[in-house]
Amino acid sequence: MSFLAAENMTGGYGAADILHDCTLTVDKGEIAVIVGPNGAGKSTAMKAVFGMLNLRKGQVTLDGQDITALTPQDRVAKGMGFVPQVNNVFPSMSVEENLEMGAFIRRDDFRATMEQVYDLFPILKDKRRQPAGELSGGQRQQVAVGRALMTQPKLLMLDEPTAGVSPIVMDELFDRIIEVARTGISILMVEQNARQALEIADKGYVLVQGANRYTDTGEALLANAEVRRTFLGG
Amino acid sequence: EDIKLGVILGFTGPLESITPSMGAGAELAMKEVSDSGKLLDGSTVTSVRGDSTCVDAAAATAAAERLVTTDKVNAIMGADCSGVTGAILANVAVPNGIVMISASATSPGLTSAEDNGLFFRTAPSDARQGEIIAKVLQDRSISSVAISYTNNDYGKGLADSIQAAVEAAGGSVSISAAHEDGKADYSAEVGALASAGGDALVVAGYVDQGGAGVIRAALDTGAFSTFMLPDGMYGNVLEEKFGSELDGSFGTVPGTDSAGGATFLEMATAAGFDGSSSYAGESYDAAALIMLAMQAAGSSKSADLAAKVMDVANAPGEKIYPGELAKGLELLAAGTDIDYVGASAVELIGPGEASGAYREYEFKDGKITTVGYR
Amino acid sequence: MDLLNALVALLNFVVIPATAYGAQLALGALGVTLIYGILRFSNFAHGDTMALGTGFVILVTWWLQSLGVSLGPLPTAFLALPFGIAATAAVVLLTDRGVYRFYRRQKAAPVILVIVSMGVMFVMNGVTRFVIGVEEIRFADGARFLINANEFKKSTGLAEGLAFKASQAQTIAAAVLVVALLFWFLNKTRTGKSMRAYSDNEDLALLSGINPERVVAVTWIIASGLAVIAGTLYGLDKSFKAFNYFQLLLPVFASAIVGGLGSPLGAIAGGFLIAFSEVGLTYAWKKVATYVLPEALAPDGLAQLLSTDYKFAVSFALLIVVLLFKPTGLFKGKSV
Amino acid sequence: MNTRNILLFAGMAALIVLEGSTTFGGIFGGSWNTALFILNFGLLSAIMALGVNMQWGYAGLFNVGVVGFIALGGLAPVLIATPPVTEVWTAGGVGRLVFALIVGLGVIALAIVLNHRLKGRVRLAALCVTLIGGFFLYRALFDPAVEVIEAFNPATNSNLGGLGLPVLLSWPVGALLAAGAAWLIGKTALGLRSDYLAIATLGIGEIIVAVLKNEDWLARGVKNVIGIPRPVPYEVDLQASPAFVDFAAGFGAEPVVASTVVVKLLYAGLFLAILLLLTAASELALKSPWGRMMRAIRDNEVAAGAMGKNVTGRHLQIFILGSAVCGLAGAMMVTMDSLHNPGTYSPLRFTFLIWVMVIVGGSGNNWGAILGGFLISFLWLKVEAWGPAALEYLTAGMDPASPLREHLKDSAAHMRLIALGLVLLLVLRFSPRGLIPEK
Amino acid sequence: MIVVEDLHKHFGGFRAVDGASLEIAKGSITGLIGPNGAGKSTLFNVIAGVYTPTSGRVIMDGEDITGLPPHELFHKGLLRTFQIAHEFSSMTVRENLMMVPAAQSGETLWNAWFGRKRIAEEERALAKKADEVLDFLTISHLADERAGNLSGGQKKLLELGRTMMVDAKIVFLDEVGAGVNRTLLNTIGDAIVRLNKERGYTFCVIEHDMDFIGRLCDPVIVMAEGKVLAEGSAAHIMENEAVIEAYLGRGLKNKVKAEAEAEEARHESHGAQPGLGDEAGQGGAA
Ligand SMILES: Nc1ncnc2c1ncn2[C@@H]1O[C@H](COP(=O)(O)OP(=O)(O)OP(=O)(O)O)[C@@H](O)[C@H]1O
Ligand SMILES: Nc1ncnc2c1ncn2[C@@H]1O[C@H](COP(=O)(O)OP(=O)(O)OP(=O)(O)O)[C@@H](O)[C@H]1O
Ligand SMILES: [Mg+2]
Ligand SMILES: [Mg+2]
Repeated sequence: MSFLAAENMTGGYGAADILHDCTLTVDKGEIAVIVGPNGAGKSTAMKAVFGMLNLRKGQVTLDGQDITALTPQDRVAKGMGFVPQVNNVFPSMSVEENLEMGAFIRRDDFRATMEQVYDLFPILKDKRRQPAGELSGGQRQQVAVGRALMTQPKLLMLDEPTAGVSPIVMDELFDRIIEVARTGISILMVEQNARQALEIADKGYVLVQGANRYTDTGEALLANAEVRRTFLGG
Repeated sequence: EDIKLGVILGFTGPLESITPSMGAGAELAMKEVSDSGKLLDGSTVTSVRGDSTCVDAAAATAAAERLVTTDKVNAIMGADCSGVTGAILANVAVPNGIVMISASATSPGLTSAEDNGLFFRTAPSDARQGEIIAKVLQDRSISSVAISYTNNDYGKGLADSIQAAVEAAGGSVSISAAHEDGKADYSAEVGALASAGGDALVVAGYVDQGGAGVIRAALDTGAFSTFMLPDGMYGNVLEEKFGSELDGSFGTVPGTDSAGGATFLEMATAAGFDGSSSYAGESYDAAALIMLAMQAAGSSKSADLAAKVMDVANAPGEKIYPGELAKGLELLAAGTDIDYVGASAVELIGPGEASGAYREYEFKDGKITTVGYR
Repeated sequence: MDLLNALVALLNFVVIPATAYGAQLALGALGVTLIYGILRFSNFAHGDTMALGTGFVILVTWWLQSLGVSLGPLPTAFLALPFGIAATAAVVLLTDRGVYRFYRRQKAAPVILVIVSMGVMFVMNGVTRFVIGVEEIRFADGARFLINANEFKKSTGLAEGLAFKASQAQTIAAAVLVVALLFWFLNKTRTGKSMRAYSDNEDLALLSGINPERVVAVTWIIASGLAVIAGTLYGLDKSFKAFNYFQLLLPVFASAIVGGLGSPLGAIAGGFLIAFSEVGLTYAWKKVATYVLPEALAPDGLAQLLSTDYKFAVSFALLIVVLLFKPTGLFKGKSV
Repeated sequence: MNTRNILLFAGMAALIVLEGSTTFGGIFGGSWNTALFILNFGLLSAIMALGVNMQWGYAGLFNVGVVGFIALGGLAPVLIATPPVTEVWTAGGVGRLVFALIVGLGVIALAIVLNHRLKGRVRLAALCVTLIGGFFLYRALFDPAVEVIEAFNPATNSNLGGLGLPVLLSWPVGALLAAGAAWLIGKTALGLRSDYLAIATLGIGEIIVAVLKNEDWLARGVKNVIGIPRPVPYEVDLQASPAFVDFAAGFGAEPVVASTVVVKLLYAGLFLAILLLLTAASELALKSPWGRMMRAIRDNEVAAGAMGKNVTGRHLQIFILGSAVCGLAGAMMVTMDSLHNPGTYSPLRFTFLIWVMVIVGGSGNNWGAILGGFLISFLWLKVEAWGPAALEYLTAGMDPASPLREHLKDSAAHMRLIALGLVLLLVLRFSPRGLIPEK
Repeated sequence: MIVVEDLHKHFGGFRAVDGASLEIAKGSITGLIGPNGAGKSTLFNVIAGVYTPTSGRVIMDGEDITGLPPHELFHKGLLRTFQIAHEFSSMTVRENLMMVPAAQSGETLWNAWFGRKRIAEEERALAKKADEVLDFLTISHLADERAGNLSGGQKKLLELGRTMMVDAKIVFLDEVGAGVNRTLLNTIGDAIVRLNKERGYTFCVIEHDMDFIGRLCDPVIVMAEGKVLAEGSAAHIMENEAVIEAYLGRGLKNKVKAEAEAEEARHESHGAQPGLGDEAGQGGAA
């Protein structure tokens, strides 16, 4: 049994289904990457896993426990962390407060984690007292990821964490994701910088029109010419 | 026959705290008449209330429209504020030929309103009171006053006429400034009034509205210690609210030395409302006049009774006091003329408004005591 | 030249009343600004919440007085405050359950909530009048003055009196204390921060494990507390009359907005700005000028910039001017 | 319009017809007079709601100074239709007043010119001198002129009087007055957003009403102007006319009832014609690229600006149009009441109630605003009777002498607001985006 | 075409743009890169009239356009997209496009009332054009969807689509690529080149995807800390040490050692796993 298993998810926002029998699984300490064209339903799938979407069919289990009926904040309590694609910071709160909010459910001392985040994204330390809404696009993205890291989740879900960040930060970020995974945390992320992401991925999903098209190791997907051409930009 | 009388007052809105007593006053008269069984061969009178809101002409007109066309009231006691009274008069009463007697609309403008002989009021026009007040001030050798008035047609009209009369009598008005009713704070007004100065402050407002607020703030800051209180400021609540702080202040209120006022107070207390509240007595009188005029006309129709209102209200005839409505009805039935005095010494002049006999009172040891009549 | 008398006159008629009035407005504005800051709508029912809460306080005060309880120089109403706050909070939380929560779930536009709060306002307005009536009620007891105008005159020998009411002092103290507490709460405590987070981005707050219902409940409870404190102090200083509390709504909103919606400090600044402009700009300087200027120069007129008829107009005009230079208020408020 | 909406309007019409034809246990009035009064009031409200909907629904402008524009419009019938007060003209009051106003405008114009021409400290100094000096100059000219005018017959006049022109002319004039004010205000305040614009407009509304209340020379201030001429015949004249009495008899109607109904019908016809015209114009505009542009601006001003739309200009345009419609309605209302009563202009009644109409009806949708106007008017006028009746019903089971029952009955009038609030909450509960939402 | 002279934009004490001077040549596709927070978007916003500069000038075709409001710049042929998508969320996707062209006769009230026929014709033409653009962006099935319901990437496409509705002189693209599928981004790149070649549009492109920059842009301007750090051809820039240091980085290579160590640990816990070996090194800035 995988650590996270979201099986046969079917559902959408209104009348029409966006997801069709979509299945995603992640093992402990594993990095899984979802790629696919725009509007394929990647973000929708993430939201479904996190309980922000009404599923008509399918179930989600975490660590063997069925969490299909739980609310998002209960899932947070179960150790899931999520960085949405858009609107992923608290704009009028300072960077530091944003990070603190990431640690909201933690009762222990989180200062060490915060230092780690600052090490990872040094620019945030400079901008500690600035409202996140005044940051540049890439800086916000760093705050968003930092906030999720503060939770110290068992499963970290990232929706396009590298959109708009500079290459050097992207590399740092991927490096850190590898490290995080190595501590036993499972990672599920959506990426459009797909080649770089698949390189570090243990498992890759190609989603098209809400359904699984290809599922394989990251390496294998990268090696698949058809996948490269149609989904990874050659 | 079951006769219906409309009672249109601002039960919600800025005057909501005095209208319950006004309504109760009018209904007291109706109950008295019904119980007597003497009106038009044992007719009973019931009241149908309507809410004028005091400020919203449309809502008031709608309420009056309902009373007249749905409930088919024979006449209306009301309305309270001059603005909505004018609206109801023009849009409902006159078109439908319904008699309307207001107990509290004192605006001089209504004197000349187009009314087809249907509109009366038991409250005097403010023009008259201005002259009385100027005399009172003169007799007390107060030559300079400041005026604070409530910013509506009553307050403004009264302030204008007081100012004119005071100046004509050789006195001076240091400032005449408005206050809005129901506002949070009157420090600005009191600051300006204090700065302008004067031997006394005339507060042409309402006792349970901004008027009291102005007095409170003026007393607290020591800006004025003597107040002149026109009719809108009269009420037993003054004693409660200010007690001996007002000692030396004085005021005028419609009334005569007849026993009517006192009798009415007792009746009101027995009926469980405050008869000294502004215009409660006038309301009783307004309702009583309508019913007496019906008896005199031998008909409950507005068209018939309109012509009789002045007759029953004025001399000659036997004087009728509150609580004596049965007697009045009997006399009228017997064809004897009456002169209704009522709670507020009703005497209608000109186009049907109270002539304005006033009682002058003064605060002594925190109590209202009558000084004399004018 | 009589500077001392001029100064006392100015203090007595401008500075002290305006400060007290400003504090009253600020206390009301704090509640409005809190609801706006966290729940993101202008709550029209706030004035009537103040009235209802004060109504409860009055009932308890009467009961306490009938038991012979008193606080000495302080008004008995202070003892009744906790009861009033509890009762009001209960009513408000029930209202949230029955009314607002539905629209929150719907993610309705703020303006819908504004209109809904008007519906609540009408209902609460009526309920208050059922509970306590429309009459004016005075429930202040304890010492009335810290400095009494006449005694001041006697003891100092000045021509001008100076009055400082106990209720004014209490209001000013309460306003300062409450704003400090609120500022501290919102910026330093975990719950306070979670409330701000919720107001910033509801979905993300959810993702951080913040329980939105708890945030909302805490907000309403604090707002009820603020409303009852503001209403009671206002009632102690003036008197209780349900209709006036509704009328208080406009200047309270003006204070909250000109200060910057969502900012507690802004509410205080806004309250004082409105109060001082109302009282100060329409003040007739005649008296002060007579004391200060030599006799020959003393004004015959009132030396008044504008008549008090225009006091609201003046304060609103000033407010507009401030907004033209600071479009989201003095303290950079939110806007939805 | 789809079936649902047609049904909603049919329902509304049915309510009014029921009001006219049956009492149905006291729920309705059973009087055509009240029904028609409600209809007329609804028509007026619908026009006001249309105006507010233009500003909010089309462009997202949070104008809560509606009462000010309605009040300004209401000034027009007084200035246009009441008989002139020749005495103050001959006494020179009007001439001096006009001169003072021209001087006042001149000062402002000079200030604007200086503001453009000069720079830095000099500008500040020059502006201060001009404005302060100008203010005193203006007051020096203005105050005595006003004194002359207000001195004349304070009990019935003390104002400029009107021009004695037909009252219908005052309706477009009312719209123009409001539009002019809106232009001035829009030029300065439209840079503000959401609630900040709201409080600014609220303040401006209050200022306008304050001026109307306190400037007696203009329209007698709080002393009210009564007996404003009507565009329709007087009921008493109809009742006195044999032709009309015969005409009424033809329907088997009493002359009194017939005359009141006919007069109301005439008003209804006038109002309906104007409402239809405005609705047609609004619908055409909203369904055109102009409407699309307005929606784009409402959705995202920054992006609309980047796409070449002049956001400020369009905001000003719609602000003026919406305000003009409100002004028009204000003039119509004063004409129908034949009473100018500035004390009645409370923001609750003429700003927030109109907003309630727009939101309950469905903002952004003209039909919604109109339906909301009718429904809320109906309720506003009807709950006055329903509230106490409901209370009577509720307490029917109680011991008649119980003090609680007495207390409740004494408070019956306050059921009015409770009932209104409850109905409002119910409607919004079942259609949270309004009865006829924007698509 | 566009000359920026010593431009400053300060927020409070913070200098987001701190004396940048640069030039965008007519007919070029100029790339603008730099670390997060370098001031690129701020520079765009100043040029496009959203912010007024603290000091400095912006000149377009010899004319000083500093501080002109955005809508006037649009009429001068200057278009831009937003980094964070600014769609008209309650309007349909097609309407989002149709509202763009200037001087639509239906945008005056007079015509809206009295020129229905002319409007109808114009609208048909506009709708056709919009559908072509949607087709190109592969989102024609969404034409009648509310724009607020689009996915993150689709919104970025819509941003781009708006600039394709009119004939622009110069188009500023702020990270069109972020969140857009790479295959589609290639197509978009082709389109940019085509618009540049065939219609003579000038482009200024902010992008963090160096493949994209390398393929399209010449010259490339690098900003850092509000100033221009370097300028030159893409190939040239990518070898610039300062640029590599501040912006490009050296990929994951320097973590390879750590990776190797990790390999063993992983073998123990998971059994055989695909290694991240050397291949990972090719990522990043490649
Ligand atoms: N409104 C603002 N107030 C204060 N600081 C701001 C504001 N807007 C931007 N900044 C700061 O200015 C700097 C430049 O921001 P800008 O958005 O121009 O960066 P950028 O180069 O576009 O970065 P990215 O690649 O991440 O989008 C950032 O450090 C940001 O924090
Ligand atoms: N709130 C919503 N309501 C209705 N439809 C939506 C909503 N959000 C997304 N959609 C639709 O669902 C489909 C999938 O959207 P989703 O955001 O999951 O795509 P995605 O794979 O994440 O794309 P991208 O890479 O562009 O972010 C899209 O066609 C979009 O139009
Ligand atoms: Mg997505
Ligand atoms: Mg940027």
